[in-house]
Amino acid sequence: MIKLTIDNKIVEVEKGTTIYKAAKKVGIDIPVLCYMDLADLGIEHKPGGCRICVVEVEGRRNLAPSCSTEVTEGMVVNTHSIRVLNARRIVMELILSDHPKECLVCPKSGNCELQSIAIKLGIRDIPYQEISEMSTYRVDFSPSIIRNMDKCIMCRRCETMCNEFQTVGALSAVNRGFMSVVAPAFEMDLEDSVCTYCGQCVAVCPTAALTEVDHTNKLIRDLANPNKTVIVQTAPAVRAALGEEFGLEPGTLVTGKMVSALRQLGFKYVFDTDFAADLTIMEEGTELLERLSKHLKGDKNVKLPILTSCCPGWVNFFESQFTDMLDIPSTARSPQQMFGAIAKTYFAQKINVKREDLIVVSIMPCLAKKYECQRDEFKVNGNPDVDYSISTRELASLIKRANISFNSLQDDDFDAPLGESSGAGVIFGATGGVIEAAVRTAYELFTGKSLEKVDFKELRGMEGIRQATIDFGGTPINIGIAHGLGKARQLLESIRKGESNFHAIEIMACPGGCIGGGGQPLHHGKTEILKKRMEAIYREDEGKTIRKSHENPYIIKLYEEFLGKPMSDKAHKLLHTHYVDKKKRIIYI
Amino acid sequence: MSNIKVELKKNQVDKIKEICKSFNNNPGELINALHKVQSTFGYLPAEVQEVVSQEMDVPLSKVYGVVTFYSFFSMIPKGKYPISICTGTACYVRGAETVLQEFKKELGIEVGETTADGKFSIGCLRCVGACGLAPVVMVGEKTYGRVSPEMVKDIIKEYNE
Amino acid sequence: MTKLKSLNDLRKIRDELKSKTSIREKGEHPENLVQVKVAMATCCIASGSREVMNFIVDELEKRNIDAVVTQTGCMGYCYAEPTIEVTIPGKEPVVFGYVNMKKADEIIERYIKNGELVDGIIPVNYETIDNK
Amino acid sequence: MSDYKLHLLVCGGTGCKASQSELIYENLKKEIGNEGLSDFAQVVRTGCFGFCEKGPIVKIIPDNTFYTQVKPEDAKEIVAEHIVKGRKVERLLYTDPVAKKTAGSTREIGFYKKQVRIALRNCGIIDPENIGEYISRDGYEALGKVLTELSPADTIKIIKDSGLRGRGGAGFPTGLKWELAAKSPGNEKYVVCNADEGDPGAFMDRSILEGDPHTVIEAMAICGYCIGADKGLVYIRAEYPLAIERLKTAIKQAREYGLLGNNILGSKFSFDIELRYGAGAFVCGEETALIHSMEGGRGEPTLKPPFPAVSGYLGKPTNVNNVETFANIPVILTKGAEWFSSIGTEKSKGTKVFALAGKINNVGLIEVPMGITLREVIFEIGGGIKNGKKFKAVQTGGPSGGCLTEKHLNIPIEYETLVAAGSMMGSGGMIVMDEDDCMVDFAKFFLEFSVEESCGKCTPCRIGNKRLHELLDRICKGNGAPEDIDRLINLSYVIKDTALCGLGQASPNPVLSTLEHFRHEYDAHIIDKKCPAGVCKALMTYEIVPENCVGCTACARACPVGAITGERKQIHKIDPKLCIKCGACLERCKFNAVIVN
Repeated sequence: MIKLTIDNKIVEVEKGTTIYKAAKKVGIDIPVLCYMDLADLGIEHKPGGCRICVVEVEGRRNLAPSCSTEVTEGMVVNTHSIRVLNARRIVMELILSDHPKECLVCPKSGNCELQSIAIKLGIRDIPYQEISEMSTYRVDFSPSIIRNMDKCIMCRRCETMCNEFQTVGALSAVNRGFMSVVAPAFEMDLEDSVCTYCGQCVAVCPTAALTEVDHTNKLIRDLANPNKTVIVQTAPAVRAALGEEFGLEPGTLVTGKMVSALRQLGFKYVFDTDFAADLTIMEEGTELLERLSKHLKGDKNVKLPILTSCCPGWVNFFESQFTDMLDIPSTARSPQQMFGAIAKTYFAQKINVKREDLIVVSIMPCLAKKYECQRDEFKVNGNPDVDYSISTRELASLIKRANISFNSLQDDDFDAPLGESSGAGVIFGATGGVIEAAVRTAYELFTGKSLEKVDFKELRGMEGIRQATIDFGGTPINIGIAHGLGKARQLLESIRKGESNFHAIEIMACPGGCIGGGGQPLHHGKTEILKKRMEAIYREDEGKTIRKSHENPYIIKLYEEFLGKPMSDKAHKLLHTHYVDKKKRIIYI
Repeated sequence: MSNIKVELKKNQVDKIKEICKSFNNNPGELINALHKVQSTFGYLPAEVQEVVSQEMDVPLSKVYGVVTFYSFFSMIPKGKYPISICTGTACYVRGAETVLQEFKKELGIEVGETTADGKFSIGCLRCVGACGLAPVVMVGEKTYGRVSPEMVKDIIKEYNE
Repeated sequence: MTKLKSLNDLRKIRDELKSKTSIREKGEHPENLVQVKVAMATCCIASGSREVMNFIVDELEKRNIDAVVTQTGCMGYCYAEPTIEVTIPGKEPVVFGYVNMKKADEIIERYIKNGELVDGIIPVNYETIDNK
Repeated sequence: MSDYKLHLLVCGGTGCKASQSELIYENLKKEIGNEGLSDFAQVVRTGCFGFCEKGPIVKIIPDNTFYTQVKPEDAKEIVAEHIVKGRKVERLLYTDPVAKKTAGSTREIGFYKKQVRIALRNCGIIDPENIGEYISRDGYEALGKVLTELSPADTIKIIKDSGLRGRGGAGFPTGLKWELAAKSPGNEKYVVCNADEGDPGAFMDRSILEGDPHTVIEAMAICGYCIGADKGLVYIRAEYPLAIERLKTAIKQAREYGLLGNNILGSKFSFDIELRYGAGAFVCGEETALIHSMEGGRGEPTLKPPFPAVSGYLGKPTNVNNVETFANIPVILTKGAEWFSSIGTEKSKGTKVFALAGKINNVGLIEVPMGITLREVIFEIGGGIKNGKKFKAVQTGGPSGGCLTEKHLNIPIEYETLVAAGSMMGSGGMIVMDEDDCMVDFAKFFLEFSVEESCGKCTPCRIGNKRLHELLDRICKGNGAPEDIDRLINLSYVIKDTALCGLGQASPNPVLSTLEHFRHEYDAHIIDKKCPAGVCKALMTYEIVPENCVGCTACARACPVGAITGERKQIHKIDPKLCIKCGACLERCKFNAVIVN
């Protein structure tokens, strides 16, 4: 243990602790900006670049960055001497001198870390603005993410997420000195880069340099259009996080309030993506069983393991980085797209609305979904199955805009027929959930026996890569799970080398699965929030009477009335897709 | 971003691959490989960087990040006669700045640009170590010492015939 | 080149090579060394001064005497060519005339090594070319 | 074959090569061949003699004749006169600018008189492409001795006892640095030679690598033996093609001789060296940035600790020294710690190489014992100020250093004294300024450099230096306000206090030191809107003195913007609103009628 003094308080901490963490232990909150500690994800980002967190250490020539300076025995630290306060203010003024002053209309206003620190430091003036040149860049609009690098403060968090955590490598620091910035290669459009739109860069950006494409105004216009029938689907992870935007404890389930709010906003039908998740299990589970039985019969050409395909960030990832393995993932569309396809056919017929007059909106914890619903494969004569996707954050903003007192709303129920779901559909929102849902169904279909217990705790957790073997009535089935694309890469590389013996693998691009999606309320580095959301998801599952997808009566009815059976021709046309080699597209800019 | 598009021929791609291979496609040797590639092609257009990125298994954004970090690397082809003005301190105090201005005026281009006919480009470098000859100008491999603004016209003329 | 296998190998080739460059440093501090200047104008060369110079350099080397041998222009004693000027540290320069190989050998053995004066000294009433 | 009786050393350094020294070399060889003296006289291409101002240089051994500013066509005369007839070519001899006397040998040249050459001991003496010449001058003796007779700890002790400190800038004790790396656990360690000399106006390292590459190789191997590394890397600027070539040749020869490779000189020690090229980033002189660059990435510095000695190249313990530091090692080991520590002062031992440049008569590379005064360097070695102008300031330490003035001329050159005076040793750039230099403009020049070379990682350096530069620019343009001075000072101190690496921490030094010593020049720019040295264009006004004007119209015709009016034979006038201060009228006027204020 090491003993030191911080602001006259004696602190004892373990060797290797930073001044910042030691101070925190005694309630001294040193402001940090570029620093980011995602402890549960194994990422501590401390480039020591912003210099906001500097403190005075006795006997040291210059000020020390507290985020990355380790404590030493007998160290005497002052976090608010005149020298420190002056330096911190000047550093902040410098950052602001190269930052647009348009806070009033900035999408991050009120939720901006730069703004919070400016307030905390009492900045009232930015001197010499008239002679201060700003580093400015072209604004880059992609289907999911907007890059406005004028607002970049070079904290480099996005670079860490994109490279170290996700291993996507779309973003890197480029240029040097005053014009240095984080950007894709050649400062090309994100759309032309290897970006997967996972949105983890957006999730950690302290300013509005990286934000989502906002569809709320479009939605308001559509809702007001009497000629359109606007329906909505909500993803499982949204209900476990939306409450945070209204000051509720992380992990509070707000399913009923959310449905109520959506109805108040004017949606004609409020449906649940969980219904489509059940549908996904029917298709993907059947595909798994088909491949499995061929494999067990000794067919050498069958591709195993089967990889889940519900996560659009993950789909983008393998389409651009593992183009030699495009035939391994399941061909099942994601729940969002299955929902859209069913809504604009089966449901549209039911309510007798023309396809082009039906607008399907999705509420997603995800930014890649915005891109996914724009893919050509998911359009019929140019009309998309899902018209657009808005994030959890956008929904919260919309609810606030509409004067809806969210916390005092009465619970409400989803509409039928696309609002009913099993617990299996719910757990899609957490890492391991898709595969657990699949196991619940596949086990019963494979063995013909009923499961005694539906909870597969061995598949749950926050470990980046997990594996388990499930006994399918004497046949051991090896399951792999990865969340975060960096972990996915590890699994894929082992498959490529032929070292893997998995039968099925679930992959989610975001940490913790969809609950940690790029469209969720910002966790500002508090990764314990992800765990709380996860617990909420499993609570919702436990509360359901139906826990297995194939027992969802509306799913059964959908197959009877419309699709026939899983993997039927019609199901193929509406619920399956194919993958494209995006490397070809990326080569030429 | 460079708007110059270059189509690589197969033998050019092979050449880049060969260079990368001579460094065992080791990402740690990225900078050495880029040096070699630039000395072969004269500059590092986007397409060339893409091949390097794929061969050495370094994300393209990172290759670009490295290329834009180091002033030695260029994404714009230099002129047939690249003019480099030393702006090291020794040359600066002996008037390199006025010489540079004169070159810019005479050629009508800025530092880092190439004349429309592709003949000349202007670059600055920090100290060639010929401080005794300050201010120093290099045109290609040839060094001109004790250059005065008056000499600029004649130097350009030498290459314009 | 066969690889050097030990410090002794290294020292051996160093000693072999030493004379090749030792001359370059000797010039830096000639006042501590025996200096020999060989007059080397056309007239001197005609009378064999280059051969004498070669002889002196090689002999000094062989006899392990640290000395600097340089050339200089005509000393003006054309009647006595070849002429050489020898300066032993701490002593006045002495000029010898009619220096052939045999004489050179005598100068090295007796004057340079032992400080004994030998025949052939030209009286000192001239200035060396460097003092002009 | 007997040894050559005469050696003609031709400088093959970059500076002299730029003025055709290669052709001089060829011509001398040819002429000697023509005279039939090829067995008698040898022409050698050596490294830099240091006296670049007077290059190209040819030195004749053993009579130590020093020919300066030699042209290729002079080769014939040199051979015909000097080599054949022993007569010096008077017109090529160096003339002392003060005494107005020609110098027959190097010993009579002021430039060399006070120099003590340790790091440069072989530069200008041996052929750098011939390992034999290096060995003949006790080359690799130190390595052999260390491998055969000394333990790593003994060797480190000698280096520690010698008092050698890093010559790259900060002056960290070299022995201590080695000890840290030696004690760091790990089987895989690296020795790195920092040859990324980015300081504008400094070329010490390049000259050593060009003139004596083996000394660096030998020292790196010794370091490898001491810290337990079998691999060395030289991080060298790609802008130094000649140094790279010579180093490559030297490495190849050392391998052939078994002085690099496995079981060197029959010992158990193996060591080899690879090159890594820098690509034009000043910040890569900082050791953590250098390591990231060697790993193939952007050369951005990271926080220390961990120090490279613990976690450096590829995360392994790494010892980084600069070229000049290494160049001292072999001599210390052959001549002993005591010998080395007898040179210099109490805290700064040995010598330091400086690149002397600017408004000085003898521009060049010098090596002087620590403790010598700036006055001796500038006025004796440097031969005083060019064109008889008045000395104003000397900048040491490059963009990271500060300006020293008249009152500092008698302070001894040591690490501590220079810092105390507001500058630093740095890597060895020394730029002399005279009365015609504007100190505000000079500070701006260095800030411009720091802005350009900032890696962009930390706020104070990325944005702070930019703002400093903008403030200086506005002062130079005549738009400065009195409060700008306070802002400059406060901003400078905060940048020093908060920047991530040495580059940022030192970048405001030129501003602070010029503010301290030349505050009046700042005031003149801000308050009187005048540039006393007449450098800042925006603050100059051109006027025509009516008494001198004869109305010849030459100035009016020369003016590119038509700012000058006046009839033939009438007094002309300059309209200050139109004048762009190009100076064309001043140049054209034959009657001293145009003046600049």
